[in-house]
Amino acid sequence: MATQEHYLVLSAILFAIGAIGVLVRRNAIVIFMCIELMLNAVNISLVAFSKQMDSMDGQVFVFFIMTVAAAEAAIGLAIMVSLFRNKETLNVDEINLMKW
Amino acid sequence: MAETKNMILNMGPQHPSTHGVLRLILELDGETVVKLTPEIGYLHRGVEKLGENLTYHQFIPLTDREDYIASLSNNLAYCMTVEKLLGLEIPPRAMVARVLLTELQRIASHLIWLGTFGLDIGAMSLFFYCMRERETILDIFEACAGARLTINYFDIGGLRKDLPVGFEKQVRDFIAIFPERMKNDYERIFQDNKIVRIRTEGVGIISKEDAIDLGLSGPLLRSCGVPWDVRKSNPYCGYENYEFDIPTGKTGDVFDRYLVRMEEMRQSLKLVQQALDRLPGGAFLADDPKICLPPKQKVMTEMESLIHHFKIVSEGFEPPVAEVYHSIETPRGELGFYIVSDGSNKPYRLRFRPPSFVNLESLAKMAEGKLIGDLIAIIGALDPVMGEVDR
Amino acid sequence: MISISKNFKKPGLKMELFLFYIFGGIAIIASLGLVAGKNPVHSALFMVVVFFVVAALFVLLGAEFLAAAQILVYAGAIMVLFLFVIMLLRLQKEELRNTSRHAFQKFFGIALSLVFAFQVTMIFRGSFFKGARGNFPPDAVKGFGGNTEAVAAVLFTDYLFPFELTSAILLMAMVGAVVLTKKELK
Amino acid sequence: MTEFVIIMLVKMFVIFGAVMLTMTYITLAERKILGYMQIRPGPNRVGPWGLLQPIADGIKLFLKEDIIPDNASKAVFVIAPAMALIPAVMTIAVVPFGPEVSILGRNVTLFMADINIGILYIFAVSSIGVYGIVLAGWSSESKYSLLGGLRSSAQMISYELSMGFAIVGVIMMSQSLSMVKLIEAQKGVWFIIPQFLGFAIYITAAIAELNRTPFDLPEGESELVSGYFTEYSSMKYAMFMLAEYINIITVSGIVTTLYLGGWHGPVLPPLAWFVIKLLIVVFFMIWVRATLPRLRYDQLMTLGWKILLPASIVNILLTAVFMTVFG
Amino acid sequence: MSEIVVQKIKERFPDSFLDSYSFRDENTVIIKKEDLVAVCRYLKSDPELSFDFLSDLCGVDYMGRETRFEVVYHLFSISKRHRIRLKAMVGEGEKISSVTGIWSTSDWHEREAFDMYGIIFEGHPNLTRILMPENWDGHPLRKDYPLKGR
Repeated sequence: MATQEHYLVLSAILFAIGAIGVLVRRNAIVIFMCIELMLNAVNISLVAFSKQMDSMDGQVFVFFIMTVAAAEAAIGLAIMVSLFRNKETLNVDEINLMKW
Repeated sequence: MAETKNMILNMGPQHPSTHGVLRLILELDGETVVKLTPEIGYLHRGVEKLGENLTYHQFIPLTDREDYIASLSNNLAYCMTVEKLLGLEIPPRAMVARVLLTELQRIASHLIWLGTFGLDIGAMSLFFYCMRERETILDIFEACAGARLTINYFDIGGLRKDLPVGFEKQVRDFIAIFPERMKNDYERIFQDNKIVRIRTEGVGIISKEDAIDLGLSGPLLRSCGVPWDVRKSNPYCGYENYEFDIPTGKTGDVFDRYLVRMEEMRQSLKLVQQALDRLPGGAFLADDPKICLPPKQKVMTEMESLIHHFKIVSEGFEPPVAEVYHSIETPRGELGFYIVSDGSNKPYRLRFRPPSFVNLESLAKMAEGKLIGDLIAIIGALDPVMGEVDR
Repeated sequence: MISISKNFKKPGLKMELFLFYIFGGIAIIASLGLVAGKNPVHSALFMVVVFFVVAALFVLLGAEFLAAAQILVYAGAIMVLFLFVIMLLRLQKEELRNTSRHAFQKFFGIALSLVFAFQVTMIFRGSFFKGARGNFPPDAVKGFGGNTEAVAAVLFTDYLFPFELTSAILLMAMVGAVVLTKKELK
Repeated sequence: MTEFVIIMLVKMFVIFGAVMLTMTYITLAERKILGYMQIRPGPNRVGPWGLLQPIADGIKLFLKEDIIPDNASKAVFVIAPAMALIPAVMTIAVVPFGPEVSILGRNVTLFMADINIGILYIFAVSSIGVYGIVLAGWSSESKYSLLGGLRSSAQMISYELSMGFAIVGVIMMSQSLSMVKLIEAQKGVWFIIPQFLGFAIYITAAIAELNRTPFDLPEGESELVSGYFTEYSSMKYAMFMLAEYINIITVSGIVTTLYLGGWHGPVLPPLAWFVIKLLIVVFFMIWVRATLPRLRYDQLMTLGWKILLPASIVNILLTAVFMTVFG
Repeated sequence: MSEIVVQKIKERFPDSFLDSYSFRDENTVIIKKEDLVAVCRYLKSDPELSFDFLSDLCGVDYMGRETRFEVVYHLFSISKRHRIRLKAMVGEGEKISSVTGIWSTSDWHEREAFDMYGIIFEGHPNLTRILMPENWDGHPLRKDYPLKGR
């Protein structure tokens, strides 16, 4: 039977892989994707808790996370597009000035 | 702000909607055309150079290959220029037949334009209805000259052969069915369609002054509101005693060009009707032995005609030393011929004034700043024929 | 395993554990592909696979509404946006220049994350959650007529204010995105 | 347990086989109907009245040389047609072809699965459809297909919205997301009558989702030389065609379920009614293709955002008012 | 009708007016190439003549004559409906000023005359080959260019 520990362990692993991606990758878009991955990992654990604790709050909360993640993706990509327009690159190392 | 550089798109010589081998180098910013440079010359066959090395009779078949959609108009323009050079009088039957056949050719050419214009903006079915009518016209031409596309039926001094038996009946049948076909087949499918209206109205507008300055002629110029038609301003072939009027548009956008061409088809039908009613009998070719080929049975029986026939076919004739320019109204605009003759049997210089070549020049001014969808509709409404553009 | 909670103990659900291991495996491989992928489009595709697998996990956990929403929002809209941006900017493969500082940072990043993962799993193994039980046991959910209705019941009663708040957030995001990417209309 | 699995497998083969068969003959029907609308007979050489034409097309496409442009990113280039096909086939699982009926003593439901988030599942899966086109456009490394890919992703996203809102009107009337309950709710009056505005919006948005005329901008032949699948040949090209026609069937099936009262009908057996309504909707789509020209890209966007979206919201409002007033 | 045109040109530009003749009621005026632009601007602006439409512009090669080439302008007035032919002699290698300023339709005509004859039009926005490929050597319509090509 897939107990709650299984789900939590899985979400921890996914979260860790997301964290590795954020720390290691140089391309801004891929970093952004890894953040989405971390959010998903959190979603899994939330739903697992909501099943374990017989309450719908977890699932409702995941619903809110999704809407916020969508808003964040829109803004993040908009920043990246204007960033690319200015700096012709999305390599995180080269974006180190506060003002360009 | 470093601009993401525009995309250079090559709407190459091989493209479904450039009406022939026209190449457009487009600089695109997203969907809008920033800069457009047409490139032509892919169908250049050096017709003017050939003209200088062929006798006047031998050159006639080449004129069909210029504007291959309205080949009879090309024949007419060339033959009339040579007749003007020679000062040759052509018999009334030939004159009326010429008017009748070129007007039929105008309807056929506009039908091809209408069909392909529909395809350009996506309406598939219209093409087949236009082709059905065009077939009836091509059958008439086939009865007269034996050819459907490069008809080559006019000769210096009149027609190559007399009109066939049953010609009147074929033309009368066509006149009977065409108006009804136009009203409820083309206009009901195409013109009253809301999407067609928003795809064509206000697209590719050109002002009256720009049009004249850019040398536009034909339906393009008349759609801007300039009522100039060579058949009315410098009548030839007896157009002055036919009764027809010149449709003009108001704003000069693609929809006005559509309306002008549709109205022109109706006027041409009226002309065909009048020409058919007054078609006289008599000779179909001037009988000047030096210039016009004598009839076959005379060549077989009389020695003199045999010599004339032999002389015309082998050496042709020597026109006076002079230069002459004559232009007629083809479905695409003013087609002019400028012939310089040095007295020999071959023209010294033969110059084409093709309407599509000049009209294509204005494409850049009409299409820059517009979307790709508009560009395709504008090219469609311009109706260029690449044979005529590249010569 | 320590105190297995009662509603996980349904008989004959060995199938579910088997499915869980498959989906879990795919999720981990896909996210590794995402992190290690050279070409941004390949990592985007791996990301789509992760979203699908997470949706499948939600179905296993009985949250069908969230599964459909996950596919719809994440895989259907956000990832298309990512692909759109990647295509628009015509990003090419990343040239991995391994500068010295970079290598040190890479090693350090991975080490830290692994340590973090290990600690978290240790905490979960204890599984001492004894918090107050909610009032939506599985049979109550069926009473409502399915997971979607249950989520709706809670969402539009207790969480009405945050619900309206998220619509405000979405509006702000839209306006922000448009302002950021608006080219000056010459 | 095993009997359940066997029934499921049989149902799967039957439904999948039926859809694939109708799909092939819809390609023929489209060419025949277009032909007769354009005063020409359409394919009639292969077999009597051209009935073997789809098989001939299939073999031709199968034997054609399969060209992959060399600087295309191979993996994505190969996956794209599959991604276009998967959502089309996935939605078939939920389309309710007929009610419970007893064959060989066992009562079998004439649909694969009745999940309680039916419509949401369809909506979610149809939003995946855009991947096939976007990836095809990007991976074939040619300017025309890139343009086609960009155009189609923008078009699909904007029309998904109005489609979603149009469905909301139906869900409000039927009080449930599951397709079968939805059909029961239409026992009295079909939803097309109270929800006519919603029906009009849904049909337009559905045709836009399918990339068919008058919204076939991504592969507008005259502009983009057939857009995103310019570089595709043989079987991969066939996959895109397959995806498009299966999508037509599934979308028509959904339209019959949502608006035309599924299998309700006076005298004929329910399954026959469902198929007749489905074919009527398919005929309508082919008829639209024969008459309407193509919209320009910005007109497409204005129609999607400025006309369909507000209209669908108004539709929801009206349904709400209608339901509160008439209870 | 177009005799008046020839008179008016003769009065306004006596020194640049070389010769004029008429054949089949078409009038031709030969003018010096130096003040071609002045004459054309006058023909277009004068209200009585108003030649606002340049029908055709082409080159002719009279090999053997000392000024070898000749540029022929066919002008037409849409409102007045009369025609005139202007001719200007150009020697080989000499330049003639371009009329794109007056009628923008002459842009492609002049490019074709350059492409076919090698006549150089001064002041033309981009005088490049229009019909022949860019790297083509020689000018095909010249009399000394063999019919079958080099």
